[in-house]
This record gives sequence, structure tokens and C-alpha cells, in this order.
Amino acid sequence: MDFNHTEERRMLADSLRRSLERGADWAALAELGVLGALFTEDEGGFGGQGFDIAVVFEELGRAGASAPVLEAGLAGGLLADAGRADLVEQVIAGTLKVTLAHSEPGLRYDLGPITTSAASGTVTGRKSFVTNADGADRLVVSALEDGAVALFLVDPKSEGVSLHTTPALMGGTISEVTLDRAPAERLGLAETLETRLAAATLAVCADALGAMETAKAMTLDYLRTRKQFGVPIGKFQALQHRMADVAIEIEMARSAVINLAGHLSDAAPTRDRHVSATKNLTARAAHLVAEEAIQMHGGIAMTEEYALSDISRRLFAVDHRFGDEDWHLARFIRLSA
Amino acid sequence: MDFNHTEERRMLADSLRRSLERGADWAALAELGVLGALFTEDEGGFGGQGFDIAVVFEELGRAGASAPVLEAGLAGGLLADAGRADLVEQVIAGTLKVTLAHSEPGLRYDLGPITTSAASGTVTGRKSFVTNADGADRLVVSALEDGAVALFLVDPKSEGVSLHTTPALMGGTISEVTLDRAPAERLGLAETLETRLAAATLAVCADALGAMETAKAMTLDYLRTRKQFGVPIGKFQALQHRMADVAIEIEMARSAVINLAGHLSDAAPTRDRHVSATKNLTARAAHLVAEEAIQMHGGIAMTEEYALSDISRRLFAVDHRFGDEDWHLARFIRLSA
Amino acid sequence: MDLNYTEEEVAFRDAVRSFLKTQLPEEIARKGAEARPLTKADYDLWHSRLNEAGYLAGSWPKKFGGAEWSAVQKHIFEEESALAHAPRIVPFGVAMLAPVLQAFGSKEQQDYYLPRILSGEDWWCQGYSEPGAGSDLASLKTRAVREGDHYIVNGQKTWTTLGQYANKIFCLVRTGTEGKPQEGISFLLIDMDTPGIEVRPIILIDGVHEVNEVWFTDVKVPVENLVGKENEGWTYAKYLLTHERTGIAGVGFATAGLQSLKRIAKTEMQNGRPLAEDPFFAARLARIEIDLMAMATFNLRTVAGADAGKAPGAESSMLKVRGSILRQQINDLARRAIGPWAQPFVSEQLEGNLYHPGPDHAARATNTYLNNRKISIYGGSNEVQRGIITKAILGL
Amino acid sequence: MDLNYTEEEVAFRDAVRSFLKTQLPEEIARKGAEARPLTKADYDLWHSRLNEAGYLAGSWPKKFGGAEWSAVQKHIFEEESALAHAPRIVPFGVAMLAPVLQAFGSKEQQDYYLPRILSGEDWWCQGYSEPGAGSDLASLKTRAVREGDHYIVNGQKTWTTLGQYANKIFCLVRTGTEGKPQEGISFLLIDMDTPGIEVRPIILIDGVHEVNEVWFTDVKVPVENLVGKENEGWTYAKYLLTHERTGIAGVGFATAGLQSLKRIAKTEMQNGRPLAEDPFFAARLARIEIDLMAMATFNLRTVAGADAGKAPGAESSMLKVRGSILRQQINDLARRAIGPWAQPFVSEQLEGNLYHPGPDHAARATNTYLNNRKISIYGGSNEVQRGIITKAILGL
Repeated sequence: MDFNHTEERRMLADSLRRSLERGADWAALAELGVLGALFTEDEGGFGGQGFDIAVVFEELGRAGASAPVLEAGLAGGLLADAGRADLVEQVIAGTLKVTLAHSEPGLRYDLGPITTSAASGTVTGRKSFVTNADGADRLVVSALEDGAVALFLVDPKSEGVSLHTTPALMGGTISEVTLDRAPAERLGLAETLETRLAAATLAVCADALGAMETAKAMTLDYLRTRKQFGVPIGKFQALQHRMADVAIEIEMARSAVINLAGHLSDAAPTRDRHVSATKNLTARAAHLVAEEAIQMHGGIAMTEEYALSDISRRLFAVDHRFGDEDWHLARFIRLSA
Repeated sequence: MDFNHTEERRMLADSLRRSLERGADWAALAELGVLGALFTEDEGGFGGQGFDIAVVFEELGRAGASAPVLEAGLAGGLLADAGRADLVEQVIAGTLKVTLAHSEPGLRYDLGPITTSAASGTVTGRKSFVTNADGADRLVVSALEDGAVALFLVDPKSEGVSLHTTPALMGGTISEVTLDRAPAERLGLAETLETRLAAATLAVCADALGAMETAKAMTLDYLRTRKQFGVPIGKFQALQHRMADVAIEIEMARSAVINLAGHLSDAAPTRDRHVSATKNLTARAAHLVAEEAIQMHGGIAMTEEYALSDISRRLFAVDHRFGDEDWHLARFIRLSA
Repeated sequence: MDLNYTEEEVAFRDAVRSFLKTQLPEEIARKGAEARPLTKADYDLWHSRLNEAGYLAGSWPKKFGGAEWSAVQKHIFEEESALAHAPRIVPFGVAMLAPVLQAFGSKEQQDYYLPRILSGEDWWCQGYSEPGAGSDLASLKTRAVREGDHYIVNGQKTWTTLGQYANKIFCLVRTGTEGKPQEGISFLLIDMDTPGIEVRPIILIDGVHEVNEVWFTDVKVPVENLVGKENEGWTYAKYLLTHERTGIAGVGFATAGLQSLKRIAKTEMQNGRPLAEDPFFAARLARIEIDLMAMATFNLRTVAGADAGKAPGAESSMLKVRGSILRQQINDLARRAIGPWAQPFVSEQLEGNLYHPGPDHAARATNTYLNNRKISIYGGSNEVQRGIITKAILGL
Repeated sequence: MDLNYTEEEVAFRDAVRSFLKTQLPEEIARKGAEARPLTKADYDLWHSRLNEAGYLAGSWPKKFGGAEWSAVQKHIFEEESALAHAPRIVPFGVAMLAPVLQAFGSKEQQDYYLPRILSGEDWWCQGYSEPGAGSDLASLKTRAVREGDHYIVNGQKTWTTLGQYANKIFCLVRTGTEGKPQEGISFLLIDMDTPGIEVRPIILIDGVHEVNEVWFTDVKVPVENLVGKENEGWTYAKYLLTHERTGIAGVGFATAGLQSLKRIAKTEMQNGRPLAEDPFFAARLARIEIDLMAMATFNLRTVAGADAGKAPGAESSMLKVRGSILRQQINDLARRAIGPWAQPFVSEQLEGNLYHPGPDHAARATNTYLNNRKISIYGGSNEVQRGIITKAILGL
């Protein structure tokens, strides 16, 4: 048993943290190897394991970064599964931004049934909740083809593609994508979609863990320095005890992220049971931590200007990505039966 | 709108409280009118409304009394519904102790289907969770008769009746009753069972309210007097804030009891929606109050000798009488649809 | 005990309902139902309709042209307004400054200001909070120094709600530095047009411009704008804070919120069935509804007690704590209910298209959830309220 | 990162499992599974089997005949024992006094007492807590006054677990009254047969006789029974309290409790279906299982960290708080699971038939729930632990 990250992963995490503090741009992230860490050696990267994902996204969450790294891993991973090493190479180099367009309005958190359809080199339908699509070079779009779900590569600038984009609660952007006979290159059947979504869910949880650490650090700092009635508010025992509970739940979330990272390569039923366990617990922890961080700060946490507002919105968003607390609880129960 | 009890009810509550403090026995309770307060004038009493039940049982719960008053109201009410004014008169006078034997093993909190059956002046079956049966003069037993549920009067001392009695978590005793062709006097169909159980559930909730007030008072007293690290532990803000939440939830429970008392005479669906709402909330509050009272006391609350142990067991028992938190939540949802 | 309104109260409720039905513009009600921000014109229009009907000064004493509503009547008015999604009465003039002027103001101040409050000629805002003070209001630092027949005011106020619409501000200022922090505070009325006042917007976590900072640099305020006596402003402010607040539990808002939540739960589909039929969601919803049924009665008990002359004491704090938590739980459940539609985060201040791509009921749920984190913080945080409760019951 | 045990650890676990399978008497395991109280004979039998197999002194240093288990090995042993429903090792001699004697005792004390601990000849109990002290251990008042070659001990200890079975007690006593309360405390070994000692049972809320009061009236204790130096007992007591405690989270107990809870949920029927299929119950159960999965890893992280030489610090307190709450939630859910069968309250001390009329799985669920309210109180209450945690992370 060993709960220490490998030397390589620790170094990646450290340099990523420092770079993000200095405001690393997309090129710098690619340069650092952040994107390569999401892919196995076979795929052209140097990571791709659960713990690689965990260390990278914890740092991104800690920094509140909104770069489309999750999208690169998710859509890029599907490109790798389709045998498109050429494209994966560009994704890892940071020269090709990709994102997955799978969900559709009315599906809530379910993966199907989808209605977008493919015909003679085009796809038609509406895709929802496509993250960071506005800066993307290509969309990986799922569509029905002879009753089976297949994946297609679509250029968002082509005719027949329109995006309605808004800011996203978790940072970055989110788009509704309308496809009207949009030119599409077939990648293959979507057989690995659930596997890649399991990894993406781990990424969201690790990201939340980092964001929770930041929320905790900011709150502790505030409790130490902010005075009320002449003493630092951190001297008030009621807040101390709640802070202790916050710290405990973060350690629980850290443990849950480790569990999922360690079981990400297991067979689907075991893996998905861990996906749902970890996502359920992380969503609960993120909710508690964000609400408590705001409440213990008081008014200042309600302002857009104060950095906690970004972090707490990111934490509230956790529940809405890839299935919420109750959706995963129900799935955990099904998979445990 | 008026949230004050009538002068009569206030006087009854006051004298009941004082009598219980002096250790009133059964005769004294009957003398005081506690039993008469559970019946309407038509039935030979002078109360019988929701608020009569609420004031009586709040005091019984406050004192932690284990006299079979709930049983008198429940089984006695069924006798009244069966037109047995002769017996009701004795119940009100305190000279006839009665209790209801309805539930059966395996039903959990459901009211049916029961399997005890009646034939040629006898009943046969097993009844569960019969409270305070050991000192009772008569059991009111439900049994199937041509497919319908009817009620029968059974003398627990007759041949064919055997009791297995244990102490009950809420105080008093609880029995499993085995009936083997026990002589039984038919009372009529059990058409008013749900109505009487609604009143009994109100009684349990009001009882819990009184017990919560006692738990709160004992805890406040302990917080004021018990010193640790040189100061009264009530000076510790973490405990203060939890105590504030305890006080709030007790006020919520008090409000829920008022709601049910005020709607006890409504038509069945409205009444039962209030029964389930109030029972669900009261069970949650009782659980919180008892757990917090023990935790804030510390070790002494773990001892049988200290009076809180009786009170907290009584509060934990609330969830197990006439349907628990989740059973009533499900029922509330059904009745709200 | 009687859980029903009296005949008079029923008649009053019916009158309020009929007023709301006929006078509340549909567009404003829809904005309310969808929790969209109101414009100043919306507020002004509603203010004048209320005034015409005599509802604005409902709880004012008769000698000042009010109706001297009972606490129950006030409660009925607030609840019916919330259920109809009417805008709340902007409280700063009508409900906060007016009672202070009526109790402590000079005859001249009463005669001048009270009618202007009703007419809407003056829009007041509140200058109490200061940066770094939080719930420790008495630590305020904004100074007013007497020079001849003026005070010269310097300092900064914050959390000034809707200050961007106001032409007047009532302020607590420090006029003395001796004794306890509560001493040496005065209550000043200030014209927002006075040179030296600057209003800066604060954008909240949901992207809304609702509160402001107000900066005072050598602002000249005539001495006749002092309310009551110099250095006794704390008394007046406390009078306001302890002034009976029937709406503190927010039961009307909670009830309206629950209604709209139920509509969402019937519309949102999950696995081909309405979300309302999902057992986990139904359980969350039912628990909240059960709590609200109790909360409503808890609130009415306190309201009725106030009419019977009982001082609310710790009950106000209990209502504030539990009421704010309940409202936040309703907002939280609405956020859960809209599912992935919580992700598009559209707000007036952030860039991008302001149109939310999801169903109408999803357009503001996330923003409302975020915005209402404030209700357990402002007006004395829930932590401060818990302190008041334990002080009352523990007596330590 | 590697969540798997090493080959050596797997081999150790297999050996422990096989030992438990062959050596744990079925009747004792059944009592454990049903949470029925054990007799002294049960404890003694298990003690001797453990000793024969060399497991009793597993974590003792080799120089004292132990196996010097790693923290992971200790964890494995504790978890496997809990899963097999084996009795816990009564800790007072083996795990509490022995480490103190090994670190601070004289050669004579080590040679005399340690073998008697292993053989079971001595059953030790702990004399730390006093009435009115609670988590403020250092405020103890039991006095020991030196007279010639004896100490004369007067005072009272409480919460003395299984003291009714003990022939020895190790005590913290006050030998000096100057300085801080922590100074002037000494660590004494006392024979329970000494005249002037009286043991009085304390019956707990679940009706069980598990703890005692121990009264000392002019009890003569030979000076050679002093451990270490006079007035330095606090150091030894603290050594014990901070001595690495792998079992503090109670993950093994929680895992065993969850297993038995799942069995109950499959057996109890509701509306003709197993309770396990009731969505509300299933949700409660699943949340607990999810928490336990994380808790187990949290615990292992700390255990593995201890082996790597990291001082556990605030982690121990976090494990204590969260672990005790989790176990209590499991007990609470078992109480809910048995439904109305929670009402017959059968306990050894209350009158009436001791036979619980319900199904076997219901016999002790309520009692266990009540009894385990203690685990968030003893050993430094969860409130004290939260204080330690915030001190560590806030540094205020």
C-alpha cells in the first residue's frame, strides 16, 4: 500500500501549480505536459492513469483555471480510441482544441437515448451543455447511425453549425449546438464513451477537491485576519468547529478521489460503482464547503470582485456535471445490488 | 386566529403538571380529568378535540410518565365508536384499563393486511407491540370476520390468551399477545380505526414535545452549572449555537403539533396529510434533540441513573410508534399528489 | 386555539387579493415569478399603486395617515404580495426611516419627509454598514464633525441596497469618540446630490448590481438634518432593529418559491417521468414542504403574539435563522431541479448573450440560489442570531 | 499510489484470517455479530488464544516478546478481527499500560507485569477519569500522599470500563498541587484487592453494566508501584493518548456493522418487499456505504503515513470525529431498519423477561444504538477533537 504519488506526478503537480500561479496560458500548459499527462504512452502521451488525471485536475481546480483541459482529455481520448493518432498528437501539443458534444436537451444526466442523426456525411440535431466549444477547433459529435451511436468530427465553423454560448457556472463557457446537415467525418462507434466519461468524472471530482482546498485556505485566512468585536473571527468556537467539519469533509473527498483514481481501470461495473460513489460524496462535500465558506466569510463572499465567488460557483457547478448527487446515488444503488 | 389555549385547557395542563411532579397515580390522573379530556361530551367526557389531546400529552411527556393514558384514549375511543358508553364511563373513571391490540408481526408500520381471525365468539392470531397490556383489564382486538376487519373485546386473563411482555423503549411495557381461540365479545367493524390512530399519533407527537422540553431544560441547566477548564460549558460558543438550533427545532415541533391538533377533525385526506407531516417533523426533531442532549451532557447522560436516559429513550422511541420518519414521508407524498 | 383568520382578517385578505389581482401589472408579476431583476420604473409604478390604494402606509400610525395594521394584517399583506409575486415594498423609506422619524423626528422633519416617502418623491437608502464591520455595526467609523450649522461627513458606507436609485440616504455617523462604541453615534439625513458623495456599484456573486458602496468626502450636511439628539443615534437604530418585523421568516417568499419549485418538478422530465415522481427528489421536496407548514404556524404564533402585546425576543431570531435556511433550501432544490440547465450562468454583468438557452423556469434558478446566500448573512447573520437565542435561553 | 496491500501484507492478512477461522469459537463470534454482551470467561478464552498465537503482543517491541507490527499490520489485524466479530483485545493491559511500562517502567516492573498481562493473570483497568472532570482530564483530584514507603490514596475514579473483572488498576493521582494542573500528577499501579477500594457499578442507558466507579479510601500503595518519576505522570499519560492509534476510526467495526445492516435490510419486509428495496432506506444505506468507502481510505492513508514516519496530528482527531459519527449513523440506521421491533427494550439490568420477542437481528439493535452514543463522548469528545483540528489548521 502506498499513498504517495510518484516522483513524476509530484513534479508535474508542483510545476503546474507554480505555472498556474503565474497565469500560464494554453501553450504553457501544453508545454508543461499537462495534456500529455492525460494520455497513455500507447496513445502518444505519458500518463493516462487515474492518478495522472487526479493530480492535474486538482491543480487546475485549486487555481480556478478555465482552460479546456477536461475537454482535451475527453474528446481527445475518444479520438485516440478511434485510432486517430494524428489528431491526438495535435491535441497533446495544444494545437488542436477539441470538445465533446453528446448530451441533448431533455436528457438531464442520462446518456441516452439521443436523437441527433447522421446521414451521408452530415449530422443533424441539437447538442446541449457543450463546454468550451467557442474556442474549439473541432467538435466530437455523437449521432445515430443505423440505430447505433457513432462519433463524428465536426468543424464548428462549417455551414450548418450554430452555437449559442453563455458563460458557464464552473468557469469557461457552455454552448447549445445546433447541427443542420453539418459536414461530419465519421470516427467510429461510440463504444468507449462510458469509459472516457468515467475519467472525465474523476477529473471533475479532482478539480472540485482542488477548489475546496482553495476555499478552505481563503476561509482560514479570513478567519485569522478578519476582526469583529475586537477579535479575529477565527477565535469564535462555533466557527472553529464548523471549520473542523469542513476540513474533515475535504479529507473524505480526497479519499474518495483516490478511490476512484485507483479503480478507474477496473472492469466497468466496479469502476462505475466507484465513479458514482466518488461523485456523490464529492458533490456533497463541494456543496458544504462552498456554502460554509460563503457563510463564514459573510458579505464579502457575496461580491463578484472577491476571488471566492469564482471558486464557490465552480463548487456549486460540480453537482451539475456528469450526473448530480441523487443521480449517482441511484446509480450506485443499482450497481451495488 | 388565536394561539392561546382556552382557560380550561390551561388549567388542566397546570394541575396535571403539578400532580405529575408530585407523582400522581392512576386514580389521581382520572380524578384530575385527564381521561375525561380525551373524550367528547357526547362520549361522556369533556374534551376530545385535538387541542385537548395536545395539552394532556405534552404534560405526560414532560414528566416522562408511563401511565397508560394513550391506550385509554385509543382503545376507549374505539369503544365509544362501538356505542359502548357503559365501558367508556369506566375508562374515564379510571376503573377499566384498556389497550388496543391491532398490529401483527411482519406488518412493520402498515395497518394491514392482518391475519388474526374471529370465529364463533373467539379470536385466534398473534398481535404485536401492544403497549401497557400487562395491567390492562381488557384488550380491544382487531380480527378478520368474513373478510372485514372487526373489533373484539378480550379479557387478557382468559384462557387462550398469552402475553410475552418486556419493558418498552418509551417507558411502560410492550407485549406480544398470542390468541388461541380466546373468548371475544364483538364490538363492531373497525371503521374508525384510522381516525383513532390519527388522534393517537397526535398524542405521541405532543408527548414528544413535552419530553423535548424536558431534555432542553435539563441540558440548559447542565450547561449553566457544569464547569470544564474552569468555566461553565454553556460559555462554549459551539455548544451555544447547537443549543440554539435545538431550541428552534423544538419550536418547529410545537408548531407542527399545533397544526395537527387544529386539523384533527378535518376530512381524512387532509387530516392524514397533517398526521404524516407532523409525525415526520416531530420524529426528526426528537432524534436531534435527544442526540444533542446526550452529546452536550457527555458521560453522565449515558448513565441509567441520570433522568435524561429515560427521556432520551422516550424520544428515540417516537420514531417507532405509528410509523417512522420515512414511512410518514412516503405517506405525505402520496397524500400530497 | 384557532388556526383560522377572524372574519375581519378574511375580509382584509380578500381586499388585498383583489387589489393585487387588479392592480399588479402582469409583466411585473412575471418578472417576480421568474426572479428576474426589476427596473426602477417597475418599483416606482408599484410604489404609486400601493400608495393610491392606501397600502403603502398600512402599518403607519393613523396620525401620520396610516392604517395602523395589526401584525396579523401586516403578515397577510406580505404573504399575499409574495404569493402574487408582487415586488416587496422597498423598505428603506416606508418601513425603516418613517418609524424613526415618527418616533424621534421633529415636527418639521415629519411634515417634510413623510409625504415625500409616500409619494415616491424621495427614494431612501440606508447608510449603516461599513467595510470591515459586518455584524459589529457599532464599530462604525464614518465621522461627522460639526462646523457652524453643518456637519462635515467623511467615511464610507457599504452594502447600500438599491443606492443607485436613491436620492436620499439616512446614515449612522460618529459624532463622539468617548465611551462605548454605541455612544457617540448620530442619525443623519443626507441628500445624495450633495457634493462629495460617490456611489460605486458592487456586483454580487450572481452578477447582479443590487448593492453599492457610498463614499463621503467632506460632505456638508445641514444640522437640521440631524434626527433626534446628537450622539443618541444608536438608540434610534436599535429601535428600528427591534421594531417588530413580521416578515422576518420570509414565509410568503418560501411559499411562493415552493409553488414554483413544484411547477418545475412537474415539468422537468427524468427517465421519461416528471421529476416530481423521482423518490429522492420527492423526499427532498416533501421534507421542505413539511418544514414550511410548521414554519408558517411558528411565524403566525409570533405574529399573533405581537398583536397580543408579547415582545418577540428570541422568537424573531429563531424565525430569522430557520426561515432563511428554509428559503435557501428551496432555492437549493430549485437549482437541483433544473439539472444541467444550472450550468449556463447568465447575468446582467457578465459578458455574452443574456438569453438563457434552457426552459423559462431554469433561467434564474441558479442566480437566485446564489443571490439568496445573502439572507443568512445580512440583517444580523445567523451566527449573531444564534448568539441572541442562547443568551435568551441560557442566561449566561 | 497503490491501493493494494503488499505481498507481505496479504500473507499477514491471510494468516490472521485463517487464525480467526480456526480459533474463534463460534458462540463468541455469534455474540459479537448480534452485539450481545460477553462474559469474563469469553474474554479470558479469547485472550489466551490470541496469546498462544502470538497476536496479543503483536505491536509490542521485539525486546519485550512482541512482533513489532507495522501500523498497516495492526490495522489489518483490527479490521479482520472486527469483520470476524471477534472480541476486541481488552486494551487496558496490552495496549495502554504495557507501552507505558515499556517506555517508562523500571526493569523490575517490566519483568513482573508484562508477562502477567500476556498470560491474563492480571486484568488491568484504567483509573484516569474522575467525576466532574470530563474531557478536562488534568483537573483530577484523587490524592496520593507519601507516608514512609507507601502512598495513601484517597479519591474517586469513574467510567472504569470492565473494572468489575479487573484485579489491577493503573491510576493518575495527584501528588503535588503547585504549578499548572498538569504538573503534580503521578502514575500509580494499584492492586484492586487492597483494602479501601470499592467498585460500584454504573448502569448505562442501554441497561448494561460496562463501567464502574472506583472509590479509594486510605488505600496503601507501595512506593515501588510508582511508574517513572513522581509528579511526571502526565507525560506518561499523554504518551499513551498520542500513542498511534490505528483503530481510532473504527473502520472495522463500521464495516462489520454495515454488513449486518445489509442482512437486516434483506430480511425485514416492507409492503411485501425487502426493506433494502425501499428507496428512502436504500438511499440512507448507500450514503453510508459511500462514506465508509472514503473513510476506509482516509484511515489507510493515515495508517500508511504512520508507517512512513508521519506524525498523525490532526488526522487522528478527524478520524475520531468522522469515524464515530459514521458508526453511530450505522447503528442509527439499524435501529430504523428493525422498525417497531425497536420498542421492546430488553437489557440485563431492567426487570422482565430478557428474551427479545422479535427476530434475532432485532434483539440488540436498539441497545447498540444507545450504547454507542458513547463513542463520540469518550476518549476526548468530538468537541475536544474539533478544537484540536482547528488549532492545527487555524493556528490561532
